[in-house]
Amino acid sequence: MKCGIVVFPGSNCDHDVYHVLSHVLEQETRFLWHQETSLEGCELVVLPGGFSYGDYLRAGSMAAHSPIMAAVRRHAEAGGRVLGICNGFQMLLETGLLPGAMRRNRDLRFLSVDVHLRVERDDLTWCSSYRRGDVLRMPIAHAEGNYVDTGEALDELERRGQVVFRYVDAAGRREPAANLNGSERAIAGICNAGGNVLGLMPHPERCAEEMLGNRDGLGLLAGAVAGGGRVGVLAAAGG
Amino acid sequence: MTTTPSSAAGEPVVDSALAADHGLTGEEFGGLCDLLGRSPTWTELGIASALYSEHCSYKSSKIHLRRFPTRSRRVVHGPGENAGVVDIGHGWVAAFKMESHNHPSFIEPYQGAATGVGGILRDVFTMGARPIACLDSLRFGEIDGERGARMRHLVDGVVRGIGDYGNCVGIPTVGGETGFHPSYNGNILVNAFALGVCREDRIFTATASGAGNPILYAGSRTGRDGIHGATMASEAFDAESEAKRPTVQVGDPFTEKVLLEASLEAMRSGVVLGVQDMGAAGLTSSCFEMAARGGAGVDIDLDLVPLREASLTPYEIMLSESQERMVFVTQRGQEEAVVEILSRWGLEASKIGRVTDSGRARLTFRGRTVADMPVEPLVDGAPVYDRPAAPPADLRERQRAVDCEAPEDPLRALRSLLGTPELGDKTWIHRQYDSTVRSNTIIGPGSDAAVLRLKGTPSALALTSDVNPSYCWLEPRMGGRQAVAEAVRNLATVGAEPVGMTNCLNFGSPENPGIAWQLRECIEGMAEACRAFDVPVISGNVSLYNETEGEAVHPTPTVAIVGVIDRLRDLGTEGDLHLVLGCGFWRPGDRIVLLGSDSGEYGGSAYQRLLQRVEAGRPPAVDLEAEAALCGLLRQSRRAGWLSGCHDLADGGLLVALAECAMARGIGLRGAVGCGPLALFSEGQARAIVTVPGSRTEDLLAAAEAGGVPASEIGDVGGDRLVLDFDGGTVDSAVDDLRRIWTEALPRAVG
Amino acid sequence: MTSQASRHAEGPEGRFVARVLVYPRAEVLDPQGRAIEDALGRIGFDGVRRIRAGKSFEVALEAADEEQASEAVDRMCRQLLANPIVEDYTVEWVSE
Amino acid sequence: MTSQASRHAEGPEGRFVARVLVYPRAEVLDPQGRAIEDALGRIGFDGVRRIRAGKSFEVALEAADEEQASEAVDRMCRQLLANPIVEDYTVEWVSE
Ligand SMILES: Nc1ncnc2c1ncn2[C@@H]1O[C@H](COP(=O)(O)OP(=O)(O)O)[C@@H](O)[C@H]1O
Ligand SMILES: [Mg+2]
Repeated sequence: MKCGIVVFPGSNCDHDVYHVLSHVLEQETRFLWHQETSLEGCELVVLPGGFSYGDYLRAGSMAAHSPIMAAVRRHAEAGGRVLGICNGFQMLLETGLLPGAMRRNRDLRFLSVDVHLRVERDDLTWCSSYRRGDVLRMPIAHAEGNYVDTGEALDELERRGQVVFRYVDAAGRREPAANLNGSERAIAGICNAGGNVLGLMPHPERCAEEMLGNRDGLGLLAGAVAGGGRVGVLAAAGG
Repeated sequence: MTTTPSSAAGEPVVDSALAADHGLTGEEFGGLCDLLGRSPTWTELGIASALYSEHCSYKSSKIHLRRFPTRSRRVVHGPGENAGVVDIGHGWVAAFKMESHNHPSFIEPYQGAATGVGGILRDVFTMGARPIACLDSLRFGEIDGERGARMRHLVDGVVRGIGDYGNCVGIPTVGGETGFHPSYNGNILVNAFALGVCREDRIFTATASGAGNPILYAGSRTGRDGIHGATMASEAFDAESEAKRPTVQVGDPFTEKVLLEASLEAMRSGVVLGVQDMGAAGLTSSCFEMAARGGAGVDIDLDLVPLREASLTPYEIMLSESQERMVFVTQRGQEEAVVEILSRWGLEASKIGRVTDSGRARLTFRGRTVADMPVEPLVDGAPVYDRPAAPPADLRERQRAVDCEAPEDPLRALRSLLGTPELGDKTWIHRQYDSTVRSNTIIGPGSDAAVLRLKGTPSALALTSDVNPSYCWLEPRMGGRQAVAEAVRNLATVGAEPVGMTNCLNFGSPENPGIAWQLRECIEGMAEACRAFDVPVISGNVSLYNETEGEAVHPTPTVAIVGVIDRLRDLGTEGDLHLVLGCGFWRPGDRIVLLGSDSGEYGGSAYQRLLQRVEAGRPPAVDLEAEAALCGLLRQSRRAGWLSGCHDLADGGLLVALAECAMARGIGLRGAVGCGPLALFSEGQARAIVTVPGSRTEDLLAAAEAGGVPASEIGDVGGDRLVLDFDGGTVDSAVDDLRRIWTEALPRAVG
Repeated sequence: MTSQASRHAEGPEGRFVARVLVYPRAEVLDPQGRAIEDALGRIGFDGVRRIRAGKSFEVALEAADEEQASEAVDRMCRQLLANPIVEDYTVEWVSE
Repeated sequence: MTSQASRHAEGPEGRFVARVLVYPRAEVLDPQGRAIEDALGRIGFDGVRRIRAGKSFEVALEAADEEQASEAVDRMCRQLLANPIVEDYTVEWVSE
């Protein structure tokens, strides 16, 4: 699948995603400069982690206004796949492609640790390598990952099954202690109603190779390029 | 530009008193006047004082630094460049360096530490190398109780500062060390290390060459911040330092990140001849050092320097330490290509001058020549002092033999030690650092050495930083040796061959003969160890005057060594690399073997300092041959793939090391040793514990015997308790219990 | 989201200075405010009832007149300075 | 470091509300302000001359009288809310 990774000034996980898509999954992958206005035919667009524009003001707020974001929006609205990881997730919230917002982590400190995630949906292409209820281990590294939205909006999100990953303990239980950044409803990753736009705080690209001691993230990136075509939702798996 | 430079109206009259205020001795000032053939202008005085400062000139340490071995078949660039460079194989080189930011961090911990990281990263990427890892070595004073309030604030600020900067730039901090000791109550130490890699044919140096070639200024604008930082770092603290507060620089990691990307891209473009960052003493040191390296001169028009405030004077422009700024020299006529790259990254660039063959630095401002000075004599001819050195008057007292009492209850002693911030778990610190960005980290913080894979090669790099200031205070030469030995040993635990060393020498005032002696002795000890292990010193930094009102810090020669693991795969035959290379038990049933023998000194040990509350006697002897034998054995066993784990014995001794291995994953051990309760806490050097599957013990023991390394099987991994019989009793504790004490120690202490 | 233009300070040549205050919305948890309350309590300030922690921006801009200035600042707030999901903003005008 | 107590608003039972504004000192780099300036420029706000980015705290406290309230807030600023090395603060009093 033709993959594009958008590079903003301050992106710093762009090369890591590139490495996995290009060298591990052997996909045709290229970088897209934030000032470009076309996605050059990329079917999967990745907004990578990092500190775009220094994360000044609010994480992702300035990148949301980059020229390429108009193209990303069109791509998303046409059902194309968009994956936002960490800072990329924050951008998706700031552009409104995904609902909600981020606050600073509960203890107001940057958190760089491995967390456990429970897969809440397996009827999405993204999660085609996982089963619902699977518990994954992935690193997080962020200061603003404390997901929030209004009560009604959260209810709506749950009702539509847009919560894709939740912070849990190693046994898959929702425990307050496992929700380190304090996110509402332990939300770690969500998708849009169409399922073609996915954002998550943890870094699958940092745990996609055996040599690094953890391959739990490879499935997600494999899912991102699975299926082919422009369809982001798993071909009507009945759910 | 032939006018003789002069001070302008409103500028102070330069005389020896003003020179003294700038830290120049009468002799230095006289020499400067002779050199110029006249009295310096105000701007020239500022420039000379910066170049002659200890921080830039190394005037008190140069003579000792010559003791270090600096060459090996791998060294590409030794000391003298922004960072040293070594060959790491497969067509790659590594550039690395360590630098202190002690004084700024004491004044403003967050910005001080952050800009320390920024500075060391620039040192690395000016060489054309892409930074891939940082380490931080920190020393704080007492953090307990009322008196510790300020120190807790410093710990918090420093850790946030390091984290926020490195995290934003996207360079993982993969290790470091953190110590606490009252000698740092008035002067904390913040030493930052950065490592970068690049293809061997892509290395750059900071050289200005080719008369007529343009000099470009890039990055942040110049502000009034940090003026005289270099001079400040060369003075002891006193009440007046408070008044110097406005000199604190503020870092902007975002600008650093784009400067990093743009600089590397510009260097790849082929039109850049030389690059230099503006570090200590800002534009002054970058211009003078670049010109000196190229045997050239420079003409700079200070009106063209981008300023944050229009009112800056030439003096201030030359001495500002505003962060995130670089100077490029390009091929004549090709500067536009560089400007284009910089502006694509959103950076301002302006041509501020050109290279000349005059050998002089000529600066103009508003149509007036404000400085015209010979480059080479100011940079290389800065004064060098052989300061009087003599053992401190209280050395005897320090080294007096004291009886170390055996613990009545070794388990209680173990619990007390694990509950101190010194030996407690450092996760509270390093979880604020992104340690996995760039996706190379196989082993991050929390082990003996960090291990990073090198994408595209079969090999990996290992890195560690170490020093034991108490040992250095009691017996500097032994302490210097030990720092190097421990670092080499930490690398050996993961099977890495040391390829180069950098260091940061943190001491009190060299004008005190006792401290000059400590400096000399520590360096001598380090140099001995470097020679024994064949480790060249390729870069480093000296931070003197770390004292407040006559109270100097413990001598702290921080050592960072980088090692290479040639074939990473070979090490993983006993399990996943991250399990096998991290320190900690993971597979029940593995045999535990203790390598090395105890030498029996307790001076400066954690047990003595933290439990007996004394610091006296002789530190553990460092037998360089025994260390080399141990490290050779560890590397051999790693390469052979025999080991499922390894951890060296360091602070706290054998029992603490075993507890650390058990606490890592909550898996215990059952074992027995033939020593008494006190020896459980001895920090005798050249020792390590390794774990091996039963089928490998024979191989290991045979290799140990052949290598002359004492080895004894002391038990088996398994269960959830740490059970160890010793001569006279048994230590028996739930691992979880120890783990709780250990993990809570630091968070509790920092409140 | 009140934009109370209390006093427009007009500098030379239509130069205006706005002060934008951005606070977490009342119903949104303000972890920073809470942390400061706790810290103040620890260091012995006991009269403190509540702290709200927000951001403040001073925006100097040129505009043809008050109305344009006000309209521009309001747009800045909505487009960039505040995130309406979690934050409220107020605008005031200050003299230089 | 001016503490201009322009107007003390006294609520019921000696309750005061202070607004503390903390900005980077004039001579100190304000990277956030610069970044916002640039971003506003990119989005097309071209009248913007300068942005200063700071913090704002609303402190509700009880105190015996104005003077005590004022003194307490000033101490909070120096000890916790502002970092005098790189920041300046101002205190204003607001009605609830
Ligand atoms: N300031 C710090 N930054 C990052 N890692 C740290 C820091 N302090 C300690 N660590 C980590 O904690 C672990 C224990 O440190 P230390 O006791 O100094 O190790 P050793 O004795 O093996 O050199 C190491 O892995 C080290 O990298
Ligand atoms: Mg060790």
